[in-house]
Amino acid sequence: MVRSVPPLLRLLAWVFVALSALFLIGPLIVVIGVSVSESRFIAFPPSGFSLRWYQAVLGSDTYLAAAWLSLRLAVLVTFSATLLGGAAAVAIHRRRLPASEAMATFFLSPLVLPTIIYALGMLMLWSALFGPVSLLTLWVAHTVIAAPYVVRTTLAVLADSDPFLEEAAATMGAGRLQRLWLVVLPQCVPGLAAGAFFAFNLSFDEAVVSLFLRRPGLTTLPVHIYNQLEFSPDPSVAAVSTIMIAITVALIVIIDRILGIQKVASS
Amino acid sequence: MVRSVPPLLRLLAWVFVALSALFLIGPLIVVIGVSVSESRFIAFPPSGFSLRWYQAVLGSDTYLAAAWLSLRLAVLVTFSATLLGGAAAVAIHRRRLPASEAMATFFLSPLVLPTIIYALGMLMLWSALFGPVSLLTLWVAHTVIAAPYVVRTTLAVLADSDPFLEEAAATMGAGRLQRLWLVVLPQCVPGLAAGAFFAFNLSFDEAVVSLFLRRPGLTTLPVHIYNQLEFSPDPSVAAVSTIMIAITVALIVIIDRILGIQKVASS
Amino acid sequence: MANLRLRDIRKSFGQTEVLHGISLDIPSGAFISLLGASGCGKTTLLRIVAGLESTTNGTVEIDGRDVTHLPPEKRDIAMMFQSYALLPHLNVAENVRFPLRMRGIGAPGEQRDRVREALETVQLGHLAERRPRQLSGGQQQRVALARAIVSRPKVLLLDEPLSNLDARLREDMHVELIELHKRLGLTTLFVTHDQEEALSLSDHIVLINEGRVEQEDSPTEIYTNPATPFASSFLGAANLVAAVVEDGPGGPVARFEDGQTLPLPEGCHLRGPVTLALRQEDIGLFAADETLPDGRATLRARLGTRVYLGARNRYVVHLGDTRLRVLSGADRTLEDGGTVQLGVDPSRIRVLPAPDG
Amino acid sequence: MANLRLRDIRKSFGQTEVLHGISLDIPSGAFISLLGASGCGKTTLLRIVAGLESTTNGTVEIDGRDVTHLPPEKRDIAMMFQSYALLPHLNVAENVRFPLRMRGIGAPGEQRDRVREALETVQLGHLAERRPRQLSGGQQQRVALARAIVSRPKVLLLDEPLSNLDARLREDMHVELIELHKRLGLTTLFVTHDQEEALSLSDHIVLINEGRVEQEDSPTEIYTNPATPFASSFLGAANLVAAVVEDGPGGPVARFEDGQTLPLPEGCHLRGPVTLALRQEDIGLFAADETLPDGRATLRARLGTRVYLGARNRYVVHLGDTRLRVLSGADRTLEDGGTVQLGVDPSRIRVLPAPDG
Repeated sequence: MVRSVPPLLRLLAWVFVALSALFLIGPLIVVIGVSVSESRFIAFPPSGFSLRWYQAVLGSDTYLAAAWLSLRLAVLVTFSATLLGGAAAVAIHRRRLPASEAMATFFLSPLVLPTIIYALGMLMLWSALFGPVSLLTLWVAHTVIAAPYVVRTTLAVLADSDPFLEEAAATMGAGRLQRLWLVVLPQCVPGLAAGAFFAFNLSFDEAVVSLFLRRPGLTTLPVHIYNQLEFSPDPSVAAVSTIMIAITVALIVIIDRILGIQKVASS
Repeated sequence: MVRSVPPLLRLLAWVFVALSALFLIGPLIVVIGVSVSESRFIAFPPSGFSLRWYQAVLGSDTYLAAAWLSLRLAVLVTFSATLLGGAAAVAIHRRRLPASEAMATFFLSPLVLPTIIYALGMLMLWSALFGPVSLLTLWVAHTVIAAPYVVRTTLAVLADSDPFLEEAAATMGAGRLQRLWLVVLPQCVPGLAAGAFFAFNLSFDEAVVSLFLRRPGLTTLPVHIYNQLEFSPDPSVAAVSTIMIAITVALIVIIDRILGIQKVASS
Repeated sequence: MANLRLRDIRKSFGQTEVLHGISLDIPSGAFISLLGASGCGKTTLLRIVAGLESTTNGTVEIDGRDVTHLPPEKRDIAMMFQSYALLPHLNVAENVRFPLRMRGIGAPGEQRDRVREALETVQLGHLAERRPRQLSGGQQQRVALARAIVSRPKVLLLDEPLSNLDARLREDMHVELIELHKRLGLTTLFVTHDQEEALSLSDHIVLINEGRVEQEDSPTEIYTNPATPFASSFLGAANLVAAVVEDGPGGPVARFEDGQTLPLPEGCHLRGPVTLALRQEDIGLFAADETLPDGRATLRARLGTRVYLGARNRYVVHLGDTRLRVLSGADRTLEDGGTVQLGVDPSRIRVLPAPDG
Repeated sequence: MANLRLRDIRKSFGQTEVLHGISLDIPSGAFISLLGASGCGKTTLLRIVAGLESTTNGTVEIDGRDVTHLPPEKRDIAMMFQSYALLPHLNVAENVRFPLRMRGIGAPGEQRDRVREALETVQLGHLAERRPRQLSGGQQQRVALARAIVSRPKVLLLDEPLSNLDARLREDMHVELIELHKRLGLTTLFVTHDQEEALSLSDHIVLINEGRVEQEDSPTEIYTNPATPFASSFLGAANLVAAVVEDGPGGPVARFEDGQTLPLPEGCHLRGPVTLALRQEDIGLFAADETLPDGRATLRARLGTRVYLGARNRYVVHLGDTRLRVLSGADRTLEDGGTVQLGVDPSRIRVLPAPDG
């Protein structure tokens, strides 16, 4: 196998690594820096060091209410997206959904879907069908966006698995439910875990749909951050952002401990 | 191979298909419906039929300016993300980037990155380093977000390709550049095409980063749509959204004609 | 341990019928091979016996009980898959114990004993705690075998279980499978495309060609008396030569396209165009001026390429426009390109109907 | 067509040295096999000749010119890969033409003629317009072969090119490769783990074991006179039996662990613990009360499992605690489990130093 890389490609690859390091990691570091600033204004580089903005966030009812809503929403979405997406993946893998090939293509859609247009349409559709939006609306919208990722990660795991395992279990006397529980589910676990992780993050961080579907009492954390920035920007926004980054990193560490990051990354 | 699906899973899979049909396709149909409404207000179901909002969009200098900016940006991002992401994929595939395993994991980041936090950090970082934001800022930010998708699609294609092709070409007398041009590039094409498609869409549709980095003269189409909705909502927004949906669909058809959607979907 | 009876099994996928009515009667404790090329339907037949595939027509009886419409988990069988199909999230002992758990055979303590015994049978007692992915291909194969025999199924089904092993390991496994079958006496149905494997292992071979039983007999019988050109070329890789049978002065003779003739055994009743099946090892090679041993008929042919095989040589010889392969001892080496005599014992010639007549 | 000379080739990957100084002198037009188990370093050696792998020490000379530090595209070689490595986006003719284009051999018209000729050599002229993925494995293998010979390279390198083909196709390809080599006379280096393939094809076999040349000789010589226990067991799968050589009244004898003795050929000068190499086909099986033909020494052994192979039987026999495999004709069948005599021609016994002495 060729291990060397043509110099031109190597140069471009390094440009990409440098760009990513600077402009993907950099912004996050800036946010973390601002969060421990003493200043009342959002400014970089930060002046002084204090944790006052963390105190402000943790003492703010609106922040806590928004965080609680976001957390409930993300957990609901993780659950529904993993359940439905996992089931759909098994059905697609076994070519039991109509036009499974087309379905697989279709599941690229979230990446292709103009979110802002989708959010607008969802608002109009829901209002026309069911009246005012609620947590249920956000749950449905996020599930529909997130489940395809679970489908993809689970399909990737299934593609690498032995297609004869379930049949083998049948010849060993395992009935339907036993096969589902003892063979199919364990096979899917790494894909489901990766998909669940994506679904949680996607819902927890999603801003556009939530922004369109907001109303008093239905303000998620990203929407609250956005409002705060628009109307009274201060480093508390950076503090809550840092907490959100920490949650994401913690989730990655947990998944790595349980499953090994390689399994998840490759799915 | 097992072809049957346990009834419970089949039921869940169908729930997902139904949900997707209603709440993924539904909103887009609503938008298209509203766009041909005669009414001056955004309302569904639409009243009457007219193309006046399309005329309004095509006659509006601000819409056209925003569309032109979005198009230029998307083309630039497609170019840079495909070039850098493709090169990085080859380098990662040949384990020539430091900690290639970790890199592969790292490239999940866009899906995990809280966009709103990233956008805030990018604004602060750029301002601190280079002063006012410009098209270049958006270009860099979108490239950093989009290139990982190119990396993933290209890696998927490379994983399926014969690792000995380039060596075989060398033993047949092909020099470095000939191998790059005649062997490596043709191998990567389906992945690059899929990645380019994602990069274009991602940049063309992206709203959050563009919203944070907006300033007069730097308003992309999604940002303009958002502004319009906030300040003077009318069905012209639906008309321009329909045009954007049409562009996406047209791109899918073109890619399907050239490469076959299967190749792209599976990468 | 039970007998297995198949009655007129037919199977269609869409418009294509892949099994055209197969009936088999397999006595208790027999080791039967289903032998055929890939795509001949042998695996489909095995899967029908397992209950993994439905039948379009016909019945499957195990031990006198009609199981045609029972799902696999309700049939008292065990099957070994080509890919081994070990459960990757369970260790070796848990894999082997799986059929006992599923079928509710024995208390936990007894299950553990049976697992240990089965693993010791395949000499893997020391690897009980390993995960399948930590094992070599040969070891995985043994775990799958242990898992298949642990529940003492009425019928043991083996789907090309040795095809992923290398030649040396396969040769060892042949001996072990024979010894295992002698000891346990499980009714066994073995699917393979490898004629040597079928000959080595079975009491009885069912040769399948395009969804039909081509010939069914003991290994010795099917090898020495193949009934059709297909059987001849599949078993033992015989040379098939077109000829015309005529009545000569001393009995029937076969005339080849180049005019040479070969006496045939007295018992040959076919006349007209036929196919002669001549095994590689039944043709003797002699120098052009040599005197042949008694009883051997002779043909003149041109010697082609020699392939050295160590213990033997394989020669390509040209009889007119027909290429024949001949195996001969390594002791004598003949000159390339010259004329040679082929010495054939008429009793070793199989005369078969020509393909189109 | 050119000679190839390797001088003290060493290769390390990290701390591990995989080639421990290999020197070879390959005359122009020879067909040389590098034979060894997987992981022995034979493929690394081939890749060093191709320039795909650098050397840690030593030189590679093609036609008297030192090419050690030239990249592969500057060496006048062609290589055939195990995976065939056909370019999937080019059709068959474009694939075969690729080396001519890259090396700038001939005008377009002449290139087309040479491509046509190469494809006809491998009998694939009719498939010139197909894409590689539309071809069977055997056809892809032929396209790769055509592509390797079209530029008439100075050295042709073949890396297990037949290992993905099934047995029947491989047997045919052996004959074709021998005939192709006779016609073109390209200096060829062939890597394989299959002893029969090496014996069949080569003028000369280089047996490699753990990065060293174990033995190097003509196929006949290396098969009949293996120099080490490794060579004996690798070539012809001989039985290796531990014994002690003593001086008996009539010359040297080998004493086995069960006390039986076997006379050895006069020329044997080793004494003390040795390994005897006895080929499967050199051991005769006789009933316990039978009189052996002249010149055969006899050993008493217990008969184990019989494996029927059609033309032959393979028996497992137990000589004390040692299991021997014996090939015998299918004509006679012996009873399982009884005592038999093994008849051995002393001149066929190879006496080799014991592994640890």
